[in-house]
Amino acid sequence: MPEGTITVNYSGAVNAALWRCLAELPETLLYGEDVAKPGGVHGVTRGLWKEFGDRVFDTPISESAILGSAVGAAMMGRRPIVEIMWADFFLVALDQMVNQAANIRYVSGGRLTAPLVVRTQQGNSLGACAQHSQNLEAFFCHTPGLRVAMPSTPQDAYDIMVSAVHCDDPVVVIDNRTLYFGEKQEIVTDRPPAAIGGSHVRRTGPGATMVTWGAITHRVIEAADRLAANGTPVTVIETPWLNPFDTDAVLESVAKTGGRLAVVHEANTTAGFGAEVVVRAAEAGVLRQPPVRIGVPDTRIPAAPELAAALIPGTERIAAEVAGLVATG
Amino acid sequence: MPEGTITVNYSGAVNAALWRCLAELPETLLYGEDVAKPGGVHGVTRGLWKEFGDRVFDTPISESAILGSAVGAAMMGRRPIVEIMWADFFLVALDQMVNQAANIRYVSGGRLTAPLVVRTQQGNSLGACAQHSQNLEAFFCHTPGLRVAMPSTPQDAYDIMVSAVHCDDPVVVIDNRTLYFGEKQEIVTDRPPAAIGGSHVRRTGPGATMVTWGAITHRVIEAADRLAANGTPVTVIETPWLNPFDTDAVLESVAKTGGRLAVVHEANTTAGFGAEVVVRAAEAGVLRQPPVRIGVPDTRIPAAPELAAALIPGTERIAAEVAGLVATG
Amino acid sequence: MREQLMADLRAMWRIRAFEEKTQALCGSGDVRGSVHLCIGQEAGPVGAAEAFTDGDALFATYRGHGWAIARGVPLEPLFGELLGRASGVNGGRGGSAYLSAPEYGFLGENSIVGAGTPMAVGAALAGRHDGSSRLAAVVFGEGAMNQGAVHEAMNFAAMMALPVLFICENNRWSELTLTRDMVRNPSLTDRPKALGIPAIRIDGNDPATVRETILDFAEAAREDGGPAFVELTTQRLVGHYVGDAQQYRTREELAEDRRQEPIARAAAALAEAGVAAAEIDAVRAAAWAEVEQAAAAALAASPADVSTVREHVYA
Amino acid sequence: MREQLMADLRAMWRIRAFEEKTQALCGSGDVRGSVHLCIGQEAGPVGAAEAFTDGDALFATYRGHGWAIARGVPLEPLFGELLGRASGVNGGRGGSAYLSAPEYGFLGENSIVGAGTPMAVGAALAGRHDGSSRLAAVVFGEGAMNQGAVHEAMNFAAMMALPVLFICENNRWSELTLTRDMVRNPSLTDRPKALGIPAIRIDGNDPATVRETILDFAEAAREDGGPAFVELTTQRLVGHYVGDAQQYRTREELAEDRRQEPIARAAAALAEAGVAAAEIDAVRAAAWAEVEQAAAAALAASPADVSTVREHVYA
Ligand SMILES: Cc1ncc(C[n+]2csc(CCOP(=O)(O)OP(=O)(O)O)c2C)c(N)n1
Ligand SMILES: Cc1ncc(C[n+]2csc(CCOP(=O)(O)OP(=O)(O)O)c2C)c(N)n1
Ligand SMILES: [Mg+2]
Ligand SMILES: [Mg+2]
Repeated sequence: MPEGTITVNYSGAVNAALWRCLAELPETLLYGEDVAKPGGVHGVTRGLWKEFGDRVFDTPISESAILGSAVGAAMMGRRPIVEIMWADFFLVALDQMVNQAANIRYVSGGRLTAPLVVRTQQGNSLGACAQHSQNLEAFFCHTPGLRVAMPSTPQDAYDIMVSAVHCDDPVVVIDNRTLYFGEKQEIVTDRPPAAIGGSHVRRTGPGATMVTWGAITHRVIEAADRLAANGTPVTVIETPWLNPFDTDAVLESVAKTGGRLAVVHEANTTAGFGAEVVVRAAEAGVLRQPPVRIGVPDTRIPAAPELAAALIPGTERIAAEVAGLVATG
Repeated sequence: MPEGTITVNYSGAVNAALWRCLAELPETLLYGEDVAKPGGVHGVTRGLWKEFGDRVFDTPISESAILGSAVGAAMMGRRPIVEIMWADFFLVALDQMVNQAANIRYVSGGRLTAPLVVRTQQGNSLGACAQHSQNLEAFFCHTPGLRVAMPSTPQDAYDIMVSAVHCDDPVVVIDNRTLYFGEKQEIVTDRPPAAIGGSHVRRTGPGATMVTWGAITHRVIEAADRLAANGTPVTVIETPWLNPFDTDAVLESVAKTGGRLAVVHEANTTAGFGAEVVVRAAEAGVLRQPPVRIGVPDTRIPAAPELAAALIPGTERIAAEVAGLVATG
Repeated sequence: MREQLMADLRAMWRIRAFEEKTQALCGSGDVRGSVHLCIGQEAGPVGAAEAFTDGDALFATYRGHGWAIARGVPLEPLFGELLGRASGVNGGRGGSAYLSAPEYGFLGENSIVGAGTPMAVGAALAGRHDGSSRLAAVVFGEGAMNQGAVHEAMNFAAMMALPVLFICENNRWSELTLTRDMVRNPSLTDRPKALGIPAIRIDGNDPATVRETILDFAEAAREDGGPAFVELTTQRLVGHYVGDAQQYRTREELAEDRRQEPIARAAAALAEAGVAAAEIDAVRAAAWAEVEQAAAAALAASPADVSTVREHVYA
Repeated sequence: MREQLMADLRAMWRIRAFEEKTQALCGSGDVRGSVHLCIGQEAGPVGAAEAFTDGDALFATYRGHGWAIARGVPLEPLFGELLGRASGVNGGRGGSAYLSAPEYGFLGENSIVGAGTPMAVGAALAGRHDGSSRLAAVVFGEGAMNQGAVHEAMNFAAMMALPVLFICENNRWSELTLTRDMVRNPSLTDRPKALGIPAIRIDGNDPATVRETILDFAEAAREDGGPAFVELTTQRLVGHYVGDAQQYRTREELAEDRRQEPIARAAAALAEAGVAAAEIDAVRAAAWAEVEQAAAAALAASPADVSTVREHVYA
């Protein structure tokens, strides 16, 4: 293993990033339900309490207190990293994100700041119930003052956590638990913290531009590979940062791919962040064909895996819809 | 005053609708903070407690209990109408809307239902602070299972409340407090409850289609009148129901107005419901020009009226942006 | 006493066998997704069951299979739900952690900690106006006591004098964390008392104690109105969810828990009262026979119906 | 005592005059938007002020002008904020109900009932790690006691033994509703006590009692850590917001409130102690002179700066 790299799965990458931030930044704190002694309900924060002592601690089942205390601690110069175990649980305490954290810098004219990071994870996993399956990034993206990221690879999970902790804004970093125990990859860990933002071109091809984020990126890449195998290569842009969003990269690519744009996310389609991406392209005048949005149709998520699979976009559906798009014009 | 009409301002219209529902439907309840004895902090529910006794009551400052008890009562066959005094306050209790009310019918396959109405009001008013100024309709529109309406006239306020109370889905009816004490109008009150949904063509003209909802509709109409006076009449479609949304009416009109579409709302632009409206037109292929979205730029809302006015779309900005759109192509 | 205890043992074994079978079905991959078992906590639902009548409303948590069973929901559609079958109580839409069977007064599990409490308040409120004066009961864990909604719901019920039974199953653990480390005052009944709600902490492993207490409180709530709070001390003998390795628990703790758990205690008491071992064992066997049959039928049923997956979002 | 009471009267009059002037500025249309005055509640902030030192953090509500003033925020930038001036403590962005002045340890008002409580817990938590061991205090009304976040925050502080002072100003009203009708047990201190937090209800109209109590509690919190809860009984002599016609209050209640209110009481006590009426009246006059000057300066200042209205959303 070369110097400055480690080989880890996604969960290990988050753990390494948290370790680094706790080690390098004495003003960091890490807390949430089950994160300290038990090391997290998904094991992501394992070992950190042993290493960093009382800067890492377990909390009562009190999301308003978790988020609110993080806001208060951040206002006083700490950099709290807190966990909301499932994104669905934000909903008992969203006030602290939207009415509190998001306002602090703006209303005080920059005299107060709230540099906190909220780690969470979301989306459906096999058999998960409707209250543990939602994708809520659009709520945060519709809240000026908050930053939002949804990584999908160990390297991004690492880099984004480091950048988020160094960022002076409140940042919501949304994982997907189905990614935690994916294959191990070699990731670079010795780069200085990058500025937040940016995107990745995951595949290139003139057929269309597909924009996506989060765990579903892997299905989108699979779909793109199928399309390429069928002779219609398309471009895939992964935008792990939704705020700031790399609009320029998307617009440029759409222009280069015949004005054909598809956006794919696991969230409900209506009023999802996909709509925002499409509109930016429409406003910029780069669309030449009706765009394609692929998301969960507007239902709730049923528990039975077969039912959920009929709703959550799969590789096949994605490939078919984009093939239709490529065929236009 | 003809039979079956009353002359009321917006607040009086809501009051009359509530009165009718409480009188006609014994399963209704009406409660919330200050709604009963004091008649509501904006006076909208005045007189109802006196008339309907303990079906109308005041509650502690406990939004989770208000919404959650409404969900539970609705599951057991009541039709609770509850008030969340400001839409911003939903955020301490959004769980009961998104994780609970929205799921009940779907997950039980229709064996359970949650026919409740939540009355609220939102938006900026002179000098209101950042925590009392948000426009949050997009959150509800992104939650399948909920119905959403934002009336702007006494007649719609009346009709929509009656329809909402008769509707078997959970409905969020969002007023804007700056409308409550507008001028009195004659409204019809003896029609049977209408099905939810629909829209109004408020102005017609070939220059462009403007789609809007809520209090800002009045500014949009003013802007359209200015444009008409300048020789470029445009069509204004008011969509007081956002879910169900009258997509057909919008698409037809956009097609008839040269594929030119402008959407105007008071909410933050990014990931607002305006994006959804634009995308539906883009997906349908009816856009012929880059669309125009008009909303609050992505900031928080400052208290000083001059500052807020620099952010919230006014008649002039709306007219100017739409004039630019009409001039295209 | 003996008759009753035998009946209780029967009822507890039905739940225990259901849960153990469920665990096995998780292991075999037939049940997919997160499952929270109530193994060790059976005395609560069994003891409380008698207090409820038709028209009453019971709300539970993700750890609610036992309460559904105690309320009378048949085993086969419960298994069907866990297995994602069309025959499941919710046609596979609810799953283990969010199922409901309103025909049995089981208004549903809830996977948001504490969220059922205000809903139960609403069910009681409805009862004040629909002429039923129904009793509403809501079950939650001791960890949920730190959730704001629970505080709001208790105050709301107290203020309106609504007949709501708040049933707190204290199994000591909030997932992987000891709840006593998350509070300063370990006496949780002080909280409802501070809101003006009569509250008591009882041996939640003894169905008779549970029955007596809940019947009393339920009767009082029905008569005078007003909520009550019952804390049941108990323990889970298994992980928070199926698959939880429980590294956070000591061998000693688990051994002590096994000594306290209600089925072993009931069996021992019956033996002491002179009931033959064979008779006691027959109870277990009968429960298992019923459970196996129900599970087999559920396994044989057709899968959830994909063709209707978009229905029932709206009226 | 006399010296102290004179000083208290002075401090209370500064707040009273500020609020009365604000009310006038609402009437004249200079202050626009919702304003919540603390007229009648001045003894709380004045009595508590001494307990705070540099580095401590105070969080208040929309009814927080008095606390900002007691914490040392100068009157002119406070008026500036209410008037929407560039010279306002937040350049006009906060307004009457959401202003902050962190340089004075005033971490801000909050217009969401109860939301300041967990934030104060966080400020104390920060103090545990930044070497300051700061005391954090949060002020809220008695109506806020029914908000879930307040319960969560108190438990969190208790569990972590953080030095947080929960100061509950009990003016009896939640906007237009009597809070005692919204609870079953009117003794609100029972709630923190149930969480293991020492709590006391005191005469919030007597600055000396407030001072003594808060100093004691603050000292204890600083030394041993651990939160404390102080309920100040008081009254507002005005509406919930400026413009509230208060039809929900009886003449008798208001008359009784006027007998209890702290400034009249302090003045009477001083008179009884032999202080000349002229001396007492001079306090009022001095406060008014300072307030008028501050208001005039603020009125003369330039309006909020529209050119920067999009700045500071992000770092
Ligand atoms: C609002 C919310 N926060 C966190 C969780 C995650 N969670 C599920 S169960 C649980 C522990 C609950 O403990 P307790 O209330 O004692 O119930 P038990 O599981 O012991 O029956 C937690 C934290 C959740 N489901 N909802
Ligand atoms: C979460 C939330 N719910 C409701 C309101 C509306 N509201 C503002 S002040 C208030 C009454 C608060 O009463 P209390 O806590 O006693 O404080 P007081 O105004 O008497 O100082 C209410 C209900 C709010 N701002 N936030
Ligand atoms: Mg527990
Ligand atoms: Mg009060």
